[in-house]
Formats: sequence, C-alpha cells, structure tokens
Amino acid sequence: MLWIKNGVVVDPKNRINAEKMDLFVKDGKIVEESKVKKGDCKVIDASGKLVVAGGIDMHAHIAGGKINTGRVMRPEEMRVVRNIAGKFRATVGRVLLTAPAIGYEYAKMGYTMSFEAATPPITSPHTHEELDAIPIIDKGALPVFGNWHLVFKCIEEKNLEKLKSLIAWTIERSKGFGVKIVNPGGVEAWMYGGNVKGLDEQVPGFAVTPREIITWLMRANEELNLPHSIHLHCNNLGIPGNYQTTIESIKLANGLKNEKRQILHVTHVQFNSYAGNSWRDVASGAAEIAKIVNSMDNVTIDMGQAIFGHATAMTGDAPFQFTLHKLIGARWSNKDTEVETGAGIVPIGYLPSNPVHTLQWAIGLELGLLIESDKVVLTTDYPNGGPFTEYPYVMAMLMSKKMREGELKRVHQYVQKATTLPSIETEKTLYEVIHMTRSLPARVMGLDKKGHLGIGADADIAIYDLNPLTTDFSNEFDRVYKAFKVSEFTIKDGDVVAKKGELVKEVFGKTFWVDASKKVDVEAVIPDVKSYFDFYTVQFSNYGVDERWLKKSKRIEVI
Amino acid sequence: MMVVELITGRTLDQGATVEEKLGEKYFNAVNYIELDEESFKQLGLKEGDRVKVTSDFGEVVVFAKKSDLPKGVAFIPMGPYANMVIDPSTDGTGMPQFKGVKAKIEKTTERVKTIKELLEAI
Amino acid sequence: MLIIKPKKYFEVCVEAEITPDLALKKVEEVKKFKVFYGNKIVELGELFEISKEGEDKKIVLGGDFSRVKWVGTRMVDGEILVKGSIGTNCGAFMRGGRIIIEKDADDWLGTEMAGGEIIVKGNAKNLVGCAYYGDAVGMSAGKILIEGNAGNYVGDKMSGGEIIIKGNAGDFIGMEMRGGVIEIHGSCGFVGGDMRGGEIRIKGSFEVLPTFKKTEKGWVGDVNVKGEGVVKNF
Amino acid sequence: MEDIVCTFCGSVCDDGEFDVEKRRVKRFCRLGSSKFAEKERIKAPMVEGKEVSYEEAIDYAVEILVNAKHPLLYGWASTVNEAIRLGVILAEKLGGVYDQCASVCHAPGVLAVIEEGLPGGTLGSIKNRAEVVIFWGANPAEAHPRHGLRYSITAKGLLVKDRKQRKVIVVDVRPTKTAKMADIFVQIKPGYDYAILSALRAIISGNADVVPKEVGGVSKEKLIELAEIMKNAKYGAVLYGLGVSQSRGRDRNVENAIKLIQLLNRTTRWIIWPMRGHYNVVGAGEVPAWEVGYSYAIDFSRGYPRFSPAEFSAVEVLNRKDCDAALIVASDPVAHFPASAVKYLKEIPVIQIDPYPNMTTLVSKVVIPSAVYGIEAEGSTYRMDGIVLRVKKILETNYWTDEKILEEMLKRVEKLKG
Repeated sequence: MLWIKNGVVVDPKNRINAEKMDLFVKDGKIVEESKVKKGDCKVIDASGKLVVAGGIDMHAHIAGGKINTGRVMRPEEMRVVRNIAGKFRATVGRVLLTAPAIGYEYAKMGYTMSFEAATPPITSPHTHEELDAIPIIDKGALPVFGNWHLVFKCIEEKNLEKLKSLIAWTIERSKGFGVKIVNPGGVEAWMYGGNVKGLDEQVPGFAVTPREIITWLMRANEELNLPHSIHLHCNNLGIPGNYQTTIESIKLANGLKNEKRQILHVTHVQFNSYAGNSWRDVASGAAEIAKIVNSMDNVTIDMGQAIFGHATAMTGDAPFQFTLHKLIGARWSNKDTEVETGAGIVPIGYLPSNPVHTLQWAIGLELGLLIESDKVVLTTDYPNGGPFTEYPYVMAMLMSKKMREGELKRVHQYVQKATTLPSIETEKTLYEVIHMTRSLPARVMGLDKKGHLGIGADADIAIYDLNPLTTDFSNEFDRVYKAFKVSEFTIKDGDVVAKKGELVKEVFGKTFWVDASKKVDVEAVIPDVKSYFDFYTVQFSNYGVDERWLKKSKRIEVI
Repeated sequence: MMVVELITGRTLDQGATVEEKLGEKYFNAVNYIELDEESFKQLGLKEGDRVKVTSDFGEVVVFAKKSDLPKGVAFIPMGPYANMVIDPSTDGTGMPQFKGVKAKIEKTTERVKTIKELLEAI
Repeated sequence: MLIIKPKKYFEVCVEAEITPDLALKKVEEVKKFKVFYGNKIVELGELFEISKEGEDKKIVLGGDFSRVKWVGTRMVDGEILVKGSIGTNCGAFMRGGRIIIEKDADDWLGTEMAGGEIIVKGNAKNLVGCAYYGDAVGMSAGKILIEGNAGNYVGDKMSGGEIIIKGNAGDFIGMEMRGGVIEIHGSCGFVGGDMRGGEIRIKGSFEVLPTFKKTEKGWVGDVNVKGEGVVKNF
Repeated sequence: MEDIVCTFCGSVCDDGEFDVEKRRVKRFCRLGSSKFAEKERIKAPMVEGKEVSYEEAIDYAVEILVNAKHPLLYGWASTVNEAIRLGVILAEKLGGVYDQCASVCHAPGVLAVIEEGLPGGTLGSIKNRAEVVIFWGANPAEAHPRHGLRYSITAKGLLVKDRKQRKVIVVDVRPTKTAKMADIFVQIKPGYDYAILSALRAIISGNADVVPKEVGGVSKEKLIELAEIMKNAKYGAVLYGLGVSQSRGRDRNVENAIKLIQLLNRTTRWIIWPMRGHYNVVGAGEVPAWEVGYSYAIDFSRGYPRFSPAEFSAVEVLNRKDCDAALIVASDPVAHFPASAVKYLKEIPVIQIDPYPNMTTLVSKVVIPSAVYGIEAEGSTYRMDGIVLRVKKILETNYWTDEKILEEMLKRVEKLKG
C-alpha cells in the first residue's frame, strides 16, 4: 500500500489541473482513501512535486525483427554503456537500446507503457519474446494488415464479414492489439520494385487500391469495435508533396463515428507532412494537416518528432527504406515477409546544419503546436525520429516559445521560409502536455485504466521535481526539461521502480492484447486462411502465439 | 605426393550421425578424403587406401575416396579429421579458414586413428 | 620514464589502457592504476613491477606484453617502448606520440589512429589501421611502420596517413580505402576492393581485382564505386 | 502427433508426423529422421567421470564458473531461446564470454551486415516470388535436404508456380549434389568469390569494359550471361552458404554479395540470405542481440557487453588462451574446432550440458545431461530466416531441460555473486 502525500496532481482525464491532493494505492490500483490503512502505507512525500499518470508511448519500435536487426547491423550504437551489471542488468545503447535498456530508460523517465508499432503477424512470436524481455513497462503490439494478400482478397471479394473474421483471427493468433496499416499496397508493389503513388493507384496483381484498403479495414475495425482505431502509416511517406496524400487519407474517416475514440489514427505525421515537389523546394505542409485534423472530430495523430542526433529508420514501409538508402548511401536491410508485408532498416542522423533535417524537426513541432491538444500525441516514432529519451525536450519545446526561439537560432535557417514554426506563438500548457503524453494516448489506444489517476486506474504513476503552481514554463524551460528527463519516483502497478533516475526494483509489466474472436464468426475466414497456407512456409497449426507463452498476458476481450 | 587445395563441408552421412559422435557410423562419415580420379591415378591409390594429409597446421591419416572434384581440389567432411589440418587462424574475423587450405597428400601405410586416439594426440 | 614489467604469466589476458601520461605520476599512484585481469579489476602494481627513472614522458614495457591489450589507446603524446610483443588494440584511437614495439603486434593495431607513429620491429597481425565494426572511417592520419609481415585487412576504410610494411601483407589490403598510402615491400593478396582514393604501392606480387583499370599511373579503381584509388608496383 | 517441428537444420520443417509407438517421424529427410531416432544418451550427471545428482553437478559447475577469471560460455545453436536467454544472462553475471556456433559458421555474414545491411526476405518470399534462385557456395542437397522442396527449388509458390517457372543456378568450387539439380552450374576457382562478385557488379553497372577475359576461373562471357539473368529476373534470391563465409574472403565475400544485391535492387528485386546451419543458430544470435546488443563474440569482463570477433569468438579465445573455464551447451566444439583450439580446451575445466555423449564429453570435467528439445521439451526457435517456430514436447523424460539446468545455475551464481 502506498500513500502519495501532498502532490500537485495533473490528471486531464479527470479534469484535475494542478490540485494539491493525496493518492492511495492498493494491489496495484489507485483506490479511495477509505480502502487503505494509512499506518500500513509506505508514504511518499510529494509536496511541491508534480504527480501524473505514467507516460504512454503509443507508437515506438521496441521489439521484433526490425529493431533487433538494427542492433546487429549497428554495433556502434551499442557502445554507449548505460548500466553495468550488478543488481540490475547491464544495459547499452545510444539510440537503439537493448530490451532491458528500453524498460529501464522508460521507467527512469516516468513512462510505464509502450506499444510496438508494427509486427508482421507471422513474426509476432519474435515480437512477443522481445516484449517479454523488456522489464518494468506494460506493452502491446500492432500487427500489420495493409499489404497482406489475404486482406486484399477479402476486399476484392467485398466481403466485410470475412475481413472482420480475418482481423479477429489474426489479432488473437498474433496476440496483437489493433490494426496497423503501413503504406497500404505500396509494400506489395515493392515486391516488384515499385510503390503506389496515390490512394487510387491499383496495387499490382490485385483489384484493390490504397483507398479501398484503408476504408475497408476502417469499416471492419469499427464493426468489430476494437479498443483502438485503425493505425495508419500513410502512403508516400518521406516524399516531398506527400501532405496531400495524408490529407486525402484523413478525409477517409469522414462519416464514421465512435463514442469512445477516434475512427482513424494517423501515425508519425511529421514524415507525411511535406509540401513542395522535390528535396530542393521541400517545405512544411503541417499547417494544412493541422487544419484538416482540427476540423475533424474523429481523427487523431501522433507527431513523429525528429530529434537532432542519431536515429535509425525502421519501418514496414520497405520501398521508402530503399529510397532512403539510395538517397543517403547508408547500409540497408530489407525483409520481404512471406505474402504478408515487408520492412526495411537504414541508419540515419538529423543534423541541425542540414536544411531537410531541420525542416523535419520543425514540422514535428508545428504539428504538436498547431493541432488541438486533444488530437495529437507526442512521439518520435522511436527510433525513426530519434530516441524516446528526448520526449522531455519535445514537452519543454511545446510549452516554451522562448526555448523554441533559442533552438531556431542554432538550426539551418531554411526553416524560416519553409515552415511556420518561427511565427507560432502557441505555448501548450502543462495540462495539455500531460494529456498528450498520458490521457490522450490511453484514450487513443482504448485503455480506460491507463493514463489517469482516477479511482480504479492502474497505479502507474510518475512524480517529477516540478511544482506546476510555481514554475514559469515559458521561461524555465531548462528546468522543465531536466525535471521530465528523470522522475523523482516512477511507480509501476504500485511498486516504486525508479527514484531520481536510479532503478530501485525490477518488475515485469503485462502484455496487452485484444481478443475479438467471440465478436465474429472466425470460422468464416478459416477456409480462406487455410488455402493461403499453401503459400506459407509454416503449417497453419504452427502459426501464431499461444497465450501461455507470454510472460504476463493481459487479454482484453471485445464482446 | 601432390599438393591440393583442401576444402571441408557438410555431408548427409556426417549430418545423420552427428549426434552419435562416439559411434562407428560417425567415424566412417568423417574419416576420408575425396579426390578426383586423376589424383587417384597419380598417387597410385585405390578406393579405401590410406593417405596422409599434411598442411602447415598439422597432419592426419584418412581413407581415400574417389569423387567428382575439379583437379587439385580435395574434400574432407567437416569434423575432427579435417580439423587436424585446416588453418586455425581467423585472420581477425573469428572464423578459422575451414575451406581453402594448401595440403600435401601422399599414400601411407599408417593407420587411421580412431576418434578417441585422435583427441588424445592433440 | 616509467618501467613496467609483468610479475607473472597471466592466466587470461589483461586489459591495461596505459598511456605515457602515467610516466608523469608518482610510482605509488601508478601502482594504483586500474586494469582488468579477466573479470577482476586489479591495480597495475598487483600484476606488474613498476619503477621510475627520470621525468620524461615515456613508458618502457619490459618482458612479454603479448597478453596485454589496449596499451597506448587514445594516447596523445610521449612514447611507449615495448621491449617484447604487444597484445590487441595497441595504439587504438591514438592521436600523437610514438609506440615502438620490438617484437610482434597483435590484431587491431592503430585502429582509427588519427596521429602519431607506431613502429613494429617484428610482425603485425590483422586489421592494422582499420575502423572498428560499425564505424565509417579507419586510420585518418599518422604513420605505422611494420618491419616484418602484416596479416589481413590492413588499412580498411583508411582516409589518411601512411602504413609501411617491409615484409609481406596478407589478403584484402586497403579495402574501401579513401585516402592515405599503404606501401608493401613484399607481396600480398587482393588489394583495394571498393577503393575510392589513396594509393597502395607494392614491390612484390599482388592480385588485382577485375574492377581496376590499367593506366599509366598504375591500376585505378575501384570502378564499382567510381573510385580513383591507385594500386601500383614500385 | 502432427505438424512436428524438426530440430536439425536451419530449414526447421514443421510438417512432420510423429508415431509415438514406433518412435518414428514421417515426412522429414534423413537428417531430420536421425534427429528423432533413439540414440545413446548421457546417462546421468557426472563430475570427473563419477555419477552424481543434478544438484551436485550444478553446484560443482557453478563453483568452477564463479571462480574463473574469464569463463567461456559457448554453443547454443541446438537449444531453444528460453535457454539461450539464460545463457546470455549467465555470461553477463559471470563476466565471461558468450559465443555461439555461428562463429565457426555464418558469423562472417554478421560482419557483412554491419557493413552493408541485409537486404533479405523470408523463405516464403522465395517460395512465392523468386523466379531465379542462386545457391552460392551452398549445398542444401546435403546440408538442408528439404530446403529445395519446401522453399527454393521445386517449391510451389503463388506467383512462381513450380520448378519450370524457376531458374536455379549453383555457384561452387565443385559439382555438388545441388549443382546437379541446377539449370546452370558455374564452377569457380576456390578463393575467388570476392573477385567474381566484384566483376558481376561492374558488368551490371555498365563497366564490363574493365573486366578481364576470365575471373576466378569463369569466362567473361559466362559472367555476362549470369549478370543478364540477374538483371532480367523480376524477383531473385541469392542463398549463400559456408563456401562463401568459411573460405578466403569470408565476411568480405558476403559484403560484396550484399553490394551486388543493393545494385540489382535499383532496377529489379533481389534478396540475399544465408543458409544457416543448426535449427536455432539464428536464435543464438537474436536472443543476445535483444538482451545485450550483439549476436556473438561478446565479452562481459568489464560488466557490460563488448563485441570483438577477433578477440572474443570462441576459437580466438581458445587460440589466445584467454579463458580459464568453459561451459559448453548444446554443441560439440571438440569435434568442430581446429586442433589448436581443442588443445587448449583440454587444459581447462570444461562443463558440458548436452543430451548426447560427443567428443566434448571426453574432455569435460562436469557433464550434465539434458532433455532433447522438440522431443522431450518445448521452446521457441528461429528458422534460418528468423521465422519463429515452437518446437514441441512429444515424449516424457526425467532429464532436466537446458532451461531448468541454467536457471538453477543462474540462481546459484546470483547468490554467490551477491
């Protein structure tokens, strides 16, 4: 039992904005005062400190074939030593971290949950093995659907019931959390060396278009009423002029509604917000994107902020990765995955002296600032935009124009004409930033026990050495940044796991997955799935992950 | 006597007996050298004769076996006999050079050591 | 001048990042310098006899140091004289000063060296003046002289400086080289794969790759990377 | 029992049928069948030849390891990920070296991946899409007997329907059994893979003029023909074997092949993949990669992982006499290491964990028998292309699993190390 005394609580979901109050924790949950015996409680004095829910990273690449291949191909990333073996594991990694390092670094920063953003269903056992190796935080994984022949087939047949069954079957088999779509159709086109350039270009070999793939998966997802909406990585990522494709894709959500959450989540939008015709005249399309997102009530996005320094591009968007490899001449890994999907990995870095990199940095911030705080989640698309350990930088930047002015001076001045960042006056409030990193991602992912501190919530709590009542967020940005870098206390399921940046206890969090197999007749699609197994290299019965293989399974049933 | 480029590698027999290394079948699967017909003639060998293989790194006696190999290339299945003569240096890669070692081959009357004898001799 | 001698045969390798800076310290202080004896952190004085003669910035390593790694790493000035052989990673990231090795050097000699001089009177092994795995650039400046033979992978990704080998070198020399000079007085195997720039001079025999053009300057290539490196006899 | 997963080679076929009564497996190749056959086992844990209990053997082993200055923990290719993970953590706690069978197999390919990346795909991409398959220095007919049937030669795919629609090319130094199944066999001079790959790159990038009349025993005409086939394939795959990674050039050969694939992808689609040997040698690299950042040749003597094949691969550690004890799990280095390395293994205390007696047993001070994964225990393994398969438990046993043995060792090590 835990008694967090006198903290200054910011809990946007429960409309609590910097109120001094006590919190009580029992059996890993936040409970009413009457439920604990105060004498038996471990007391944390949080006087003058900010108390918030643990942070949630709703889109990161933390486990599975991509990051692990990234580690193997980048030993130079692994030379940064973070912890020497002793009471806790040895951890290493500059931006690409080992599994123990991922858990430890999130925890030290006050984050308590993270989602692996893309796993081909067939490789989900690998993804889960790695997720299981990440200590402390809760986890989940999003299987990819946008380039799978079976999905194409259901859409070609215009058979929504089959598509729903396929989604339910796949998510159950892969112990996945939702429906991820990466460059719909484009990755299949890459199998012939191509890509798809617009929403209405036909996917080679199939009578489907990206527009249909997105629309049909969206409809199926809604009829299944999964906790999370479809999670879309748009077509044309990383290509100048792509903001129009992004806007068109966002519009596809028109007309659909869900009481609890968005219909469409568009991810790492920074990489999909480029105006211009080439890298020579590339400019920001963020203002246009913001306009459309703000005008809709059923779309959310995450930033995909670029952080100056090292990064590694890794995505299911295989054709983009090859383009990137050609563009910068760096190492390139690729993985064509059965008839499901593909992926690629390329090392990159963002330099403040490079006009394009600076543009990317600015666009992320524009999105964060121009879009209503109830619709934009803070991410770096780790490790694509950079390390998640720099979220505090983004938080501080969003809250301080002065900090941005300072940063704008040291970067390539191309951003002055190519973006609106220099002219943006907005300073997000702490309440908004806490929402963007806690309650909003929880809502977007459909997790009602996460991202807030109300009674019954999971006791995932972060306490920072920052008094919101006395801090001037516009001017004290340096202190704000430092305070968010390292929590005073991180509490996971009621256990204090980190204190002032030092790990104090290693626990293992849960893996959340969604089971919608009772919602539909899964059998409806099984004959098709089985016939496709002629083209798989594993047997139908050997495909997927059994629940008992997971270290700590948390099944969310959709009825 | 002749000089060959020695390579090693997997064979079905070696693979099928690899979990019974102390048995007769494994012994038979790894204790020979394959040479082309011309080399056989040149060394005056017939199938089953013994040859001594000597490299800069060691020597081993194995049985001779005729095979479809290019002239000047000899093959010993991967395993303890091959490992007596391959180049143990990894040249900085961590990987010894199991393929492509210059070796001298001559007919011999010496016995082929059993696996245990081979190990004792190391 | 500091004189350091092993007290015993080391059961496993020792990692001692000794640089000439130590010669400026008091012997008692030097004895406390931390080194790795396998997984045990021990004091230099526990494994080595240490004495001092005069104040010059020089270290003499007496006896066999072939099982001692990382000597002279990141050194910037002064001198290390190795009376016998030296272990791996000697002179890695070195920026200045001089290392003289009277016998042989092990792998990774002068890795990513950016200045200074290494002289090996005996033989060197593999990966001389290369880049560590994952790094883009090998040796960028300075000089390595090997009076005997060298092993494989000499001057990988080298961008500047000079490597001179009086004897033979192994295989795959100057791969992906961008600048600087490798001079081999004996013979070697393949040279200059994917070479972009720099010069490889060889007195003896070597194997030309099929991607080099014969010109008056010598073999120029590698065409696969539109390279302008030169490989020639001298 | 159906859909049994084979634990012999990297193909990890998962369509076997096991007859418990007859103790026989159907559908697998000769290698797979041998894996499931009954064989002589190590009877009981032994210390210096004397039978002891599991607990006693583990205590004795742990004492050796904890007191060692630099223990080598080697093997891991023939066990499951769950055991490998414990092995990596054990090496970390002990301040030793973790190395795995790839270091005498496909590890040079890892060095190439570090240089250039790995443009690859799963075996299903090859089966369904590849109209040209090149086996380079690989002989699946003997090392991966069902590879051709299931994935690469006669495999029936979605887009490439059968053998007729697929061209198979073998590049090797000798006419192997696989070469005899090929449409084209290119016989090369041993040690010239690198030069030939460079020449192919030059031809494909329009620099055929510099290429001499013959490279590595192959005529320029033949090379041009090969280059044309590669350029004109809609989707091709290079599957390379130990002929590339164990011969002259090793990692550089693979690196050059990857560069060739990069080049081909500018105009068409090609992938490259290693023909990995043991059933879970991929897991022996993947698990340490996520646990500690590297896949092999990892030293923990400083309390954190460092990677250096020239120093910390098992053969180098032994050649340099840089370890003072060894734990060998699911491998037989005495049979597969060069004599110089074996000589040193004979001088230090060796602990072996394995189901079967082998040459390493003969030099081991402590021998701990284990259950056979895929027959007597379940666990996860990675096929050569990284696809995970769960090997199954079919029969009961009294033998402890590698996982249990290592877990007990780890507990004791943690207690002793504090």
